[in-house]
Formats: sequence, structure tokens, C-alpha cells
Amino acid sequence: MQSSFQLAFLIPLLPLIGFLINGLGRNWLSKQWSGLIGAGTILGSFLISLFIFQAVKAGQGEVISYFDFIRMEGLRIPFAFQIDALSSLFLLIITGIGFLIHVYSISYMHEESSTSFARYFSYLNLFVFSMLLLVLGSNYVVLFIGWEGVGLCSYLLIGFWIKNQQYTKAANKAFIMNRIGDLAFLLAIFWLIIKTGSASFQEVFDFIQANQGTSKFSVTDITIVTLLLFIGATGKSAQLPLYTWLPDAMAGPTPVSALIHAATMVTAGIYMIARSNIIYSLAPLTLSIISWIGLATAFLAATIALRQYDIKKVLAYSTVSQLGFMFLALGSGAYIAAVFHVLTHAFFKALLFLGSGSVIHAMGGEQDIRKMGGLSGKLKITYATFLIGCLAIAGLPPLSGFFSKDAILLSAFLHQPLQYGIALFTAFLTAFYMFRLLFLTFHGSFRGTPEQQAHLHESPALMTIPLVILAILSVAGGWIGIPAVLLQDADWLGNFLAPVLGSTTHEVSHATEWLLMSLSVGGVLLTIGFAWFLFRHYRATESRGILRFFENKWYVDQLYDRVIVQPIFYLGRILKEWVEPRIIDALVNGVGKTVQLAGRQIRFLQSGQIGSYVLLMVMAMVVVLLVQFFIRK
Amino acid sequence: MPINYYLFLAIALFSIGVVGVLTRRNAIIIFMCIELMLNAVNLLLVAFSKMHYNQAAAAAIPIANPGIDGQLFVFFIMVVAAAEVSVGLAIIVMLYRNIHSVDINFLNRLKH
Amino acid sequence: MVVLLLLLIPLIGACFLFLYKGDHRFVAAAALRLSIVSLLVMGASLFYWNTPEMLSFTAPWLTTLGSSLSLRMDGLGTILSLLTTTAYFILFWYLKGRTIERPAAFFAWLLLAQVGMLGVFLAMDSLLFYFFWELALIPMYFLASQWGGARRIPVTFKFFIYTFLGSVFMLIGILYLQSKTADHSFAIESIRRIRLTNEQQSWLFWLFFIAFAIKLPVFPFHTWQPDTYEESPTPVTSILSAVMVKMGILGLLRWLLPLFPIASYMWGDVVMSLAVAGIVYASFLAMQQVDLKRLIAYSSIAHIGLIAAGAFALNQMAYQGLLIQLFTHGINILGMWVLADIIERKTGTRSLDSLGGIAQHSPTLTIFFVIIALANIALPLTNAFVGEFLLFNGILATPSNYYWVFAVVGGLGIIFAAVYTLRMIRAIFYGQPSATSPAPISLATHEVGALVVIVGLILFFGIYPQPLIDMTAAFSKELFDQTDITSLFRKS
Amino acid sequence: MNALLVSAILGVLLMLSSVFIKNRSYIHALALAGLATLFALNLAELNGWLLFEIDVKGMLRFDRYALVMNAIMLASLFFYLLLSGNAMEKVGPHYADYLALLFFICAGLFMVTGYASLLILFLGIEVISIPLYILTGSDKRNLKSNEAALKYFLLGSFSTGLLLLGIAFFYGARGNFTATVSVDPTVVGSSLQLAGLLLLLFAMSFKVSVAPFHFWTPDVYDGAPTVFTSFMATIVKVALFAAFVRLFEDTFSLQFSIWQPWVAGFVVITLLIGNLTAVFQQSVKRMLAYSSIAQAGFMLLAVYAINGDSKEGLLLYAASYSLATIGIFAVLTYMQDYAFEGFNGLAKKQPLVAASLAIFFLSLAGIPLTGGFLAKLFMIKAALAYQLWLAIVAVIMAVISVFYYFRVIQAMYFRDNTQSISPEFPKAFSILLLITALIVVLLGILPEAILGLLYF
Repeated sequence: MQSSFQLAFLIPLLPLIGFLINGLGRNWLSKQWSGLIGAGTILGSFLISLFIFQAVKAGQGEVISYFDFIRMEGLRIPFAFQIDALSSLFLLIITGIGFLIHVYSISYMHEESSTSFARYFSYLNLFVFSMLLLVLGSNYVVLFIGWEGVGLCSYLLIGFWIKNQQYTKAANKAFIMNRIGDLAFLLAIFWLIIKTGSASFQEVFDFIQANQGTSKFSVTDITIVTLLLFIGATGKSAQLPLYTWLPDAMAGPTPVSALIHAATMVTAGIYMIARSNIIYSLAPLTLSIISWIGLATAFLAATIALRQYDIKKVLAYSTVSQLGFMFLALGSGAYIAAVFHVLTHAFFKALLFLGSGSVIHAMGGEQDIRKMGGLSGKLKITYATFLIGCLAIAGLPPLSGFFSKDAILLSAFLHQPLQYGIALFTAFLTAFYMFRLLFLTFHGSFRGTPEQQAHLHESPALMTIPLVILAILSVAGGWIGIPAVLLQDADWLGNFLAPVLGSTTHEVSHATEWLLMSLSVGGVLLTIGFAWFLFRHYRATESRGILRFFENKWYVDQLYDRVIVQPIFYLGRILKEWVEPRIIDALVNGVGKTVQLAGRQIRFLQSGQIGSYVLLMVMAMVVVLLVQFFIRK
Repeated sequence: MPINYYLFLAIALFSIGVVGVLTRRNAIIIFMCIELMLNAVNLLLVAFSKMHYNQAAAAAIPIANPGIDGQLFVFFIMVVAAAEVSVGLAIIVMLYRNIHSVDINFLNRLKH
Repeated sequence: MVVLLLLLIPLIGACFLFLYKGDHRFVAAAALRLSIVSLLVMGASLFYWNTPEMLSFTAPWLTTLGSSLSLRMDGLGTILSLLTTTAYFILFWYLKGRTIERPAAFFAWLLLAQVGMLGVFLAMDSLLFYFFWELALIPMYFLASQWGGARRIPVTFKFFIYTFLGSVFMLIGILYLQSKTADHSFAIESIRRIRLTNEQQSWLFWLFFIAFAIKLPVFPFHTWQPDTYEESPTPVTSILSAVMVKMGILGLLRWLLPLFPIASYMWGDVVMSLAVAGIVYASFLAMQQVDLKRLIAYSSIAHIGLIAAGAFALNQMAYQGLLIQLFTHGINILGMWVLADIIERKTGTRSLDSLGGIAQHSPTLTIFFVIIALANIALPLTNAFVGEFLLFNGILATPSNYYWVFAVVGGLGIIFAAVYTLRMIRAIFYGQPSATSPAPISLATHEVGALVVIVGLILFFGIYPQPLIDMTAAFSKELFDQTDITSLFRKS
Repeated sequence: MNALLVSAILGVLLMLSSVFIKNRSYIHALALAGLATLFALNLAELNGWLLFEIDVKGMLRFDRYALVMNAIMLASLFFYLLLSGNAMEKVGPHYADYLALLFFICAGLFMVTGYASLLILFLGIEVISIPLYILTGSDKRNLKSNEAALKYFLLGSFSTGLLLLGIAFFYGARGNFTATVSVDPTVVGSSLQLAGLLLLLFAMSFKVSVAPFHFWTPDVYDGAPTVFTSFMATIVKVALFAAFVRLFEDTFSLQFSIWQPWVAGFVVITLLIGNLTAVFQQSVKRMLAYSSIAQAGFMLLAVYAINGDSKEGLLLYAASYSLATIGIFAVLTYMQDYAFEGFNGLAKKQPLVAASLAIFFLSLAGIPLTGGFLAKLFMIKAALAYQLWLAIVAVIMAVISVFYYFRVIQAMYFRDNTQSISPEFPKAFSILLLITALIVVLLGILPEAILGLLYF
């Protein structure tokens, strides 16, 4: 084993230890301690991840097997970690951003009682642990373990404030919707195991590349597997049709939202598909489906975000939309672009959420942007960082968002011009609603209550420092993937990921690239201007027509409720009220009742009269004799 | 005289007895009908015994007095019948003491 | 020898307790000690895995009929005996210091039931198997009817007569097989040697299947189960659903499938459909239940449906998963019942409507409940995951045209399980504390101990399931060789 | 042979004993001693030691089977006397005479089990029946008893008529009364033979209360004094079944194909009527009367199936069924009324009695680990050799029987006593009852104890 990889097992282990300490010792630990443990463990794994990242950058990478999780005849599933470019990159994202969020949380959650404070950090650590497991796993089963783990942690954290049944309801929704995806994912894993006899990435990919199209692994198999995996991904990464849990996941504390949206959870789907890129490259049909679904999600979410007033909801839908972009990239075969966007998005989305958290914190829990405005004066750092975040997500050069989004748009263009058009429009929408948010929150005049105004204050350092760091990253994060057209062989990320995801060498003239870039940048600038014109001063407007439709989120939740949830429970009631007692059980009891009844009736044969007895006997005898002598003869 | 005549006669007597049992309500008369059935059997047995004697004689089968056991049986039946009569009449009398009737239709405390 | 000990210890204990008249706590303590002893014996037998003569016992008995007292502990017997002894230990520890009416009789009946169930798990002679089958039933009937709830008498009588009806059909099947054997013996070896025509197999199959289907219970035959589980005292319910249900599965694995493989294949689709339909059906009903015990009862019907489906998947992976599931399901459902019992005793109600907010003041109980409930829905890194993983994997590999239907419909169970489990957790523990549970629920040491053992087993086998797999690998291989359809058809 | 003569002598002795001995317990002891001697003599004969050397001209044949059957009957009778001796005293003043009649009946039983000529069969049946008429009516002031006696008497002698006609036809066909296989083909098929066969079938069915000739059974069993019901329902019935089996397995084995379907039909009808009617009874005594019909249906399977299994099964059935029923009736004699409610909460007050009763009822219901189960097992096995559907009907009926047997168990164990008065049992009685129950269990676990006798 590579000497530098010997510590790999510590990366997930440290958060787990943190979880155990905080979880078991929650009644005894002081807030400082649990905060320290929570953040410290993550910091530890971040450092180790850095070492490993260095080693990987030096061209190393391998699969470290610890013990056999399942070993039986015809199937061996080791509990093993795979360390390569992709996983090491994600390790950095998860631990790095995770650490910042932990630090931020220490101050954000300070009002909680020490017990629930420790509980909170134990959950956070468990969350990070599961995500790390997911990323490190060298086969689909370990990946699935982490996959379910993040589902569980999201459930625990969304429902963190267990007093509020609305929140716990949202938590249940998140878990169950994830389970729907998980089922598809599981079926895909089973299919792979049955066909290839293994679940390890390397073996599966080798097998498929060897036998693709043959009876061993036909094209149908490939399509089925890839589709099932994708359905799994839609659950975790909040794509159509399983995205509705993510906006509701706002119920959790704001740092948790940051964690879910930026570092962990939602990126799992992207990771999984990127990890399986070898299979996907063989399934063009699936790829186009993915790209269309991603695009549709991006557009739908963007439109919804246009008319949301809850600051976190806007961000949530923007996440869904950005994830849509990533899937678009995956669908167009630009895996690197997708991962690139995951990276940059992690930076600025974490930034935005933590910023919004800072705002909410300052507003004393108020989340409705209609009651905000003009905060730029009081919350200077927050404003500055938030602005950077908006610029980044809008995709203005030279901020990180620009490069990743540009890569995606380019790939879409090459793959399917129509998609490019829609994607570009969606990008404008993004810029529009983000700056709407910015203006409504920080510009104009304050619209909250006086005491809120009195309460307004910049957040403490523990919260602002992470903001600043993230802001820096959001600015500079994109420079690791500068396309050739701007700067010759500066696409460091592409070269770094090429061994895993394959290099994307697309033949397109620099002129076109310049054209596309200028198109998007110009459009974004115009949109921002338009937004400034509209929302510089807030006017309460009754949304009408299509906008009302957007405000109500396309009525998707209501649709699901009517079409799926209600029928299921109605059917359940029918089964309980009717089928079970009146049909199945009635049949069973009916037998017993029949016996009773028969007994009651047959008794009367025993009339008590000698005459009737003799008569019956004689009749019986006569019948027997007649039958014997005249029929059976 | 062929055996069938005896056979039919005996069966007729027996059937009369059965019909009597079926139709009459007086315990004593029912009992008499049963006796009639028994006597029908006696008649039949005697007839058969004679028949077997003739067959044996015709076939010259060297058995000591063939067919004798049939007649022996008859005596046993008479003895047993006598015993039954004594017990049966005792029972009927006992019943008469209690309900002052020998009509079997009054006997329906035990039913269902 | 060891197997005989396993039967004798509880038997002697039962006889002793039946005659014993004395104070409560001695009885409970004695029962606990007995369970520990038999657990130790079980542990010892695990070390004898490579000395068969220690794990088998044969004595002449009913020789005129062609039966014999032959016990053997194979892989299936091992894992089920392990489950039985463990479950009894956990349960008796949990019951320590509980005041029960006529405790001596209570524990004596329980021990007698243990004898019967262990006998069923170890018997290698069909008549002996039937004897123990009924011997396990009678004590359960008496337990449920004497210590049960208000509707106990009709409900448990239905349970008794229903299962008895099933078993007599099985008896006919056994007698028929015995009459077909060369040496007129009930021994499983000589029964295996019979060459049955497909048509014979097919009606024998149903004679046996009905008995096992009622015991399990599989979907249309399940109506006795929720009532019985509800009306029985919860400790008895826990044994019923944690251990006794396994008798039916053992029947499938040791008798039905190996003896009638062709029929099992011919009727496989029918049974599978029933099983997966049962999963969905039971889940729907579980979602609707308000009574905690009924909810758990229906959830266990769903689990059993999955296990039954796995049995008829006729491939090694399914068997392997099923064998693991035998143990894990037992432990998890036992945990669920223990928790249900705690909640009912401490709050005085079982209705989800009147419970609520317990997490506010009793986090420990909450944590136990959440862990065990999540294990019950087979979350990864809990013990049930590996079992269900292999089960589903096997079901998807069923030798049938509808394999994917079975897998998908059965898979819906995964989702529904999450639905009703989370609903249950939410209703009991979240929200504001309700009137029924104003004060913190304190757990006695032995209660915590029992729960810790359960959780420990859940996590250990969740992270390192290999011991369970090794324990049963040989058996699943053997079973697969006996029921491998392709090779069977090649032969015939 | 030994037992037959000695029991007759003992009968006479006991009849006279009432003149000399006034103390009833002595008479009881004398009877028990007599039974013990009978049992000993029977065992001696089983080992080939004969008391008298009499040439019976081939009219009696005490083979091993008959002797084992006698042994079983004597053992049951012994327990019967032990358990219900004092209940017999309650019936009326003529204690010694009842015992004497019992011994005369014993003589009849031995004749029935050991007959080799239809003449002996007829005499045996009458020697059993006539004293039974008397015992049935022995509770003279009780109208039910009178009614039962008259019904039994009239119907019984009616069936005697059938029996005799059957024998007469038989004689006409064969020319003798010897109950051995007739090899003469002309005889085998003759319609005289056929008619005789069927009439004998009817008569025997009546005696062992097989439907549709069972009508006398419930009324007589219900009306007769409980002690004697117990005797009639168990030992007498068992002996007559032995005769039934022997008649059709030896004498008519060649007409097997003719009578087997009819017997099968009778089995089904009997099981149906017996079980179904028993379900809805209110009095335990009457329920037992019907259940005895149901049990007869099972025993009839021994007649239906001519093979070793069925004969062994009948022995086991005789033992377990007789002991269980005797035990239950013995407890019943202590009850003030025979309603099911009378048993409520018995388990709490009288655990031993309740446990024994539970075992008896479990055995009757055919639950494993009791003699009843193995007995039924043999019967079903025997039936299975010919007809699957018959076996299935039989087991389903066994399940139905659980309906009424378990009502008592439920009353004893699961219900609480509502009425204040509860029956009191002497200690010795309950111990004895428990021993009986243990024997029943032993029969279920080690049946070789009985069946071994056949083979050593």
C-alpha cells in the first residue's frame, strides 16, 4: 500500500469517532468541547485528504481493501476504498467545505442547549462520515452504504427540531423520496451483480467493456442498468421527478442546508454517475434522457425560483437548477464539466447559504425577503460575500461559476444546439432570480419590524471568516479549469481527472467559443441590469398568470399528493376497512361458523322418538340393500 | 317343498315384525313385534337346517348329523328371548310405575 | 450429545417450574439462569462444528412405526437454535423482576415452547418433526389464552385451530411419504431417496405448503396473526413472531423445497405472487394501523412475505440471504416487541394517536427505538441489510419469467416500510409531549441491558455479517444443489 | 379362556356376597381383587398357561390378539372401578349386584373377543346387552334413566333381530356357524351370503353405534347413570369393535370389495354426524356421547382397512380412548351438573384434576404426545393405504373435534369461576386420575408398551 494511503481509513473514521463522542457524551460535554470535537475531527480528515490529494496528483491511486463485507460462493464484496483523482477531489470538497460549515455552526447554533448542541454536531459528523464512505467506496455496495447513510442523516438533521411536526414531516418526505431512488439504485446493483458477478467498479467496468453487446451483457442490460442508476441519482440529487424534497429540506438549520446543498448529499448522484461514466458512455439513449431531464429540472427550478420569497427557498431551487445543469453536462458526456461545476457550485452555494444564514441570524429568524431590504449597510461582510456568490453563480468572469458553466454550455452546444439554447436562457434566469434575491435583501429600504431593525448586527467572526474564505474560493475556484481558448493548457482539472473520466477533446473553433462566451456573459449582464431596474425598490406585486403558476411551484406538490399519496392511503383504508375484515377474515371465520350452524341443525335428527329412529335405520338399510342388489350387481 | 317358500315366509314374518315396530306406539306391542322377528328367524334356521341335512344326505357327505347346529341355535335364541322378555317387561313395568303409560311417544325427554 | 442437552435443559426446567410453588423473583431468576445455560451450550455447539457426532443424536423410538429420535444440527439448525437461545436469553433478562400472575407456570410454558421449537429446528425425522411442531403450538396457545387480553379466548382459539388444521394436512403428507419409503421409515434420508412423480410432488407440495403458509403466515392465510399478536401478552408475542414464525420457514427450507423441488418450481410463480402481494398488502395495512402492536404485526407479515419469496427464488444467493435474515429478523422484531412492551407499560397506551413527544424527555428510549426500527427496515450497517440485500438479489435472479415483477413489487416494500416506520417514530416520539407521557420514561438496568444486547447484535452483524454467512454457507450450498432447477431438468 | 370362566364365577360370587358381606368397601375390594386375578390369569394365558382344559369344539379361539384386547379391557376396567367405585354406590342400594352384572358383562366381553362361531358372537352380545339394559335403568326413580333403558332395550333387541336374521342367512349359505374364511366360491358370491353380510354389518354397526344406526347412543348415554355410561361407552364398545374387526377380517375377507365401500360411507357419515352434532351441545355428558360416536367413526377405519396397522391401531385406540373417557366420566360424576360452565376456573382450584382432564381431552382430540394421537395416526395411515380422500375427511373431522373438546379446556384454564360452589375431589382420586393421565401420555410416547405384547 502507498505509504501516504495508509491513513486513508482515518478520513471516515475521524468523523465517526466525533459522532460517537458527541452522541454518547452529549449529556456531559460542554458546547465548546462538542464544537471543538465536531469541527476538529473534520479538520483532521481534511488534512489527511490533502496528503492523499498530493499523492494522487503525483499520479498514484489504488484500491485499499480492509475486510470482506460479504463473502460467499459466487460473490465477494470487500469493504474497500478506492483512491483516485475523482474520489480525492470529492474528499477535499466534502471535508473542506464541511469543516467551514462546522466552524460556522459553532456560532450559529450557540442558542441551543448543550445537549442538543452536541446532538447536532454528532449528526453533522455522521453526515460527513457517510458522505466520505460514499465517495471512498470501491464498489457499489459500499457506495450504497454511504448513500443510505446520507439519506438517514438528512432525515435526522432536517427534523432536527423534533418539536415541530412540520419539520419532522419534511424529514420523512426527504427520507421516503430518497428511498424511492434507492430502490432503483439497488435494483441496478442487483442487475450488475447477477450479470457480472461483482459489484466492484473496476471489475464491473472491465466486464462490461469486455462483453458489451454480447449475450453476457446486452445493450438492453446496459440501458436498464444506466437508467436505474440514474433514477437513483434523481432521488439523491433532486432531479425531476423526485426533487420536491429538497426545497422542504429547508426545515433544518441553515448550516445543514449548506452542507446538504454544497458539500454532501445532492452531489452524490453526480458523483455516482461520473464514477460509472464508463457504462454511461455505452448508453447513448440514457445519456440523452439524462440531459433532457437535467435541462428540464434546471429550467423548472429556475422558473420557480423567480417567484419565491423565502430566502432559503430561492437558494434551494437554485440548487436544484444548478444540479440540473450538472446533469445536462453528464448527459452531454462532459463528465469533467459536471464535476467542475460540482466543485465551483460547492463554493458559491455554501457561501450563499451561510450568507443567508448570517442574514437570518441577524433578522432573528426571519426568512421572508419581503420583510428585509437595505441590509447592506449593517451586514457589510455578509453583503460583500453574498454579492460575490451571486456573481459567481450568475457566471461572470473571472469568477468560478463562469468557467464551469461555460464548460457545460459548450458541451451542450456541441451535443445538441437546442439544449444549448434552453440552457443559456436558464442561465439568464439564474442571474435574474439571484440578483432579485440580492437586491430585495440588501438594497432598498428596510421593511422589517422596528425591533428587528434594532436587533440587526453583523455576525460574529466564527461565522464571517468562513464566509470570507468561501468568497475567495468562489472567486478563484474556477481558475483550475480555464479553457484553452483563454489560456493555453491551463485546464489543470481536466488533465487531473482525465484518467478517471476520460479527457474531453472537442473540436470547436476558438471563434465559436468566443461567441458563446460573449453571448452568455452579455446576456447575464443584461439580465442583472434588468433585475436592478425591477427590484432596486421593492413593490409588493400580486403575481398573476404564469407567475402565479411559478409561485405555486407548478403545483407539483399538490399533483403528487393527489396522484400518489392520497390514492395510496385511500387504498390502504379500503383494505383495512373492507378487504381484511369483510373478505379474507370473513372467509376464515365463515368456515367455523358453518361448522357451528351445521351442528345446530343436525342435532334435530336426534328427535328423541323411537319410531323415527327405527324408521331412519330401516330406511338406511333398505337403501343399502337395494343399491347392493340392484345397482352394484 | 323348495327352501325358497320358507325363505319368503320367514322374510315376510320378519318384515311384518319390522313394520309393527315402526307403526305401533305401545311398548308392549312393539316388543311383541320384535319377538315375531325373532321367531321368523327361528323358522328360517330350522328350514335351513333341514335343507342342509338333505343336501348332505344327497351328497352322502359323512358328517355326524348334519344341520343339527341350526336347530341348536334355535334353542339358544328361545332362551335368550326369554331372558330379554323378563328384563324388558321389568323395564316397562318400572316405566309404567313412573309415568303410568307405556306409550313410547311420551319418551322424549332425551333428544337433540 | 449437545443437541440433546439443548432440548433437555429447558425441558427439565419446565417440569421443575410446573411443580414449583414459591416466590416470584426466584422463578424469574431461575428462568434467566436456564436461558444463560442453554445459551452457553449453544455457544459450545458452535465450537463443535467440525465434530458431527457431537451435533447429532439418535435413539430408537417408535420403532414399530419406523420412526426414531434423531436430531442433528446442520447449518439451518445452528442459526435457528442460536436465535432461539439468544432470544430467550434477551427476553428473560428483560422480564427479570417483572411481576406476572402465576410466574412459575408462565415461564414453564415458555420453556416448554422452547423445547418444541428447538425440536422442530433439530429433528431429522418427519414424525418427530411433527411431534415437536405441535408441542411448540400447545404452550403458546396456553400462554396466549391465560395471560392474554380481553378477546384472548376466541382469538387464540382461532390461532390454534387454524394452525392445527394446517398441520394435519402436513401429517397426511408425512404419512404418505413414509408409506412410499423403501424401509417404511420416517427418517428424512429415506424420504429423500423416494423418486416422486411430478404429479405426486405437486399435491404433496400443497399438503405441506398450507401448513407452513399458515404458520408463517403467507398473505391470504395471515388473518389469525394480527389478532393473536395483539391479544397475547407482549413477551409471548415476541417469541411468537421472533422464533415461532421461523418454524414455518424451516419447514420450507428443510422439507418442502428439497423434497419437492420440481413442484416448488412449478408452483413457484403462484407462491411468489402470493408472497410479494402479501408484502405490499401488509405494508398498506401497516400504514393504516393506529395500534402499535398491530402495526408491528403487519410489518412482520411484510417481512415474512419477503422471506417466503426468497425461499422460492430457488437460487443460492436468496437462500444465503434468507438464512441470515432468519437470525436478524428474529433479533430485530424481538427488539421491536420489547420496545412496544416498554412503551405500553410505561405510558399505558398503545395507540399512536395518544402517544407523542417522548423524545423530548426520554432520549435513551428514543435512540434505542430509532436504531431498532431502522434495523427493521434494513438500513445499511444494520444486521438486516445484508440479508435483505442478498434476498432481493436472489429474487431478481428467480428462474421465472416474472422475476423482475417479483423484484420490483417486492421492492416497493422497502419504500412502504420506510413510510410506516417513520410514521410510527414520528407519532410516538416527535412533537409535543402528550398527556400519556408527561414524565420521562426511566428504564431499569436489566431493560437497558437487554436493549443494549439487541443493538449490539444489530450493529455487529451489520458491519461484519461474515460469521452468519459462514455458519450457513454449507447449508445454502446443499439446499441449492437439491433444488437447482436446471440440473434437475437435465436429470429428468 | 381362563378369564371367561373365572369372570362368570366371580359374577356369581359377588351376587351372593351381598348376602354375607354388608360393608361395601369389602365388596369393592373383592371386586378389585377379582379383577386383579382375571388380569393375572389373562396374562398367564398369554404366556400359554391354561387353567382348564376344555374342548370347545372350535367355538372359541383365544389368540394373542384377543388376549391382548382382553388385557387392555381388564386394565381399563380396573381403573374404572378404582375411579368410579363410590360413584356406583350413589346410584342405588344394590351395589354388589351392579358389580356382579359388570362381571357377567365381562364374561360376555371375553366371548365377543374370542368367538370362533357366530353362535358365541350372538350369545356374547346378548350376555353383554341384557345386563346393560338393567344397568341403564338402574336409577329407578329417574325418568331419564327409565326412558334410556326402554329405548336401549327396544332398539337393542330390534338390532338383535337383524343380527339373527343375518346369521340365519349366513347359515343358509354356508351350512355352519364357524367364523372362518369360506373358500367355496359358489358360497362367496351367493345372494344369501350377501344379505347375511349386510345384515351383520348393520347389526354390528348398531352395537358399536356407527351412523346411521347410532340413534340410540346419545339418548342412552345421556340417560343412563354416568358411571355406567362410562362403562358402556368405553370397554363394551371396544370389545364389540374387536368382534366387528374379526368378523369382517376373518369371516368376510373374501367379500372385501363388496363391503369396503359401504364401511367407508358409514365412516364418513359417522364422523360427520358425531363431530358436527357434538359441537353444539350444552351438556358435557351429551357432548361426550356424541364424541363417542365420532370416535367410533375413527375406530371403524380399523374395519375399513384390512391390514396390520389397523389392528395395532385398534389396540392402541382401545387403551387410550377407554382410559381417557373413563377418566373424564369419573370426574363428571363429581359435578353437580354437566354444563360446561361447571368447569370454569377448575385449573386454579384443582390443578391436578384440571391437568389430567386436559390431557384426556387432548388425547381424545388427537394432539401429539398423547395416546389418542398415535391411535388416530394408525387409523389414518391404514385409511391412506386405500383412499386419500377418506384420510383427509378423517383429519378434518379430527380438527372439528377440537372445537368441542377444547371448550372444556378453555373453561378450566381460561375462564374464571363465576358460581361459588366448586366440586371437591378426594386427594386419592386426583392422584389416581393423574396416574391414568400419565398412562395416556405414556401410550403416546412409548406405544411399544402395548404393541410389544403382540410381538414378544
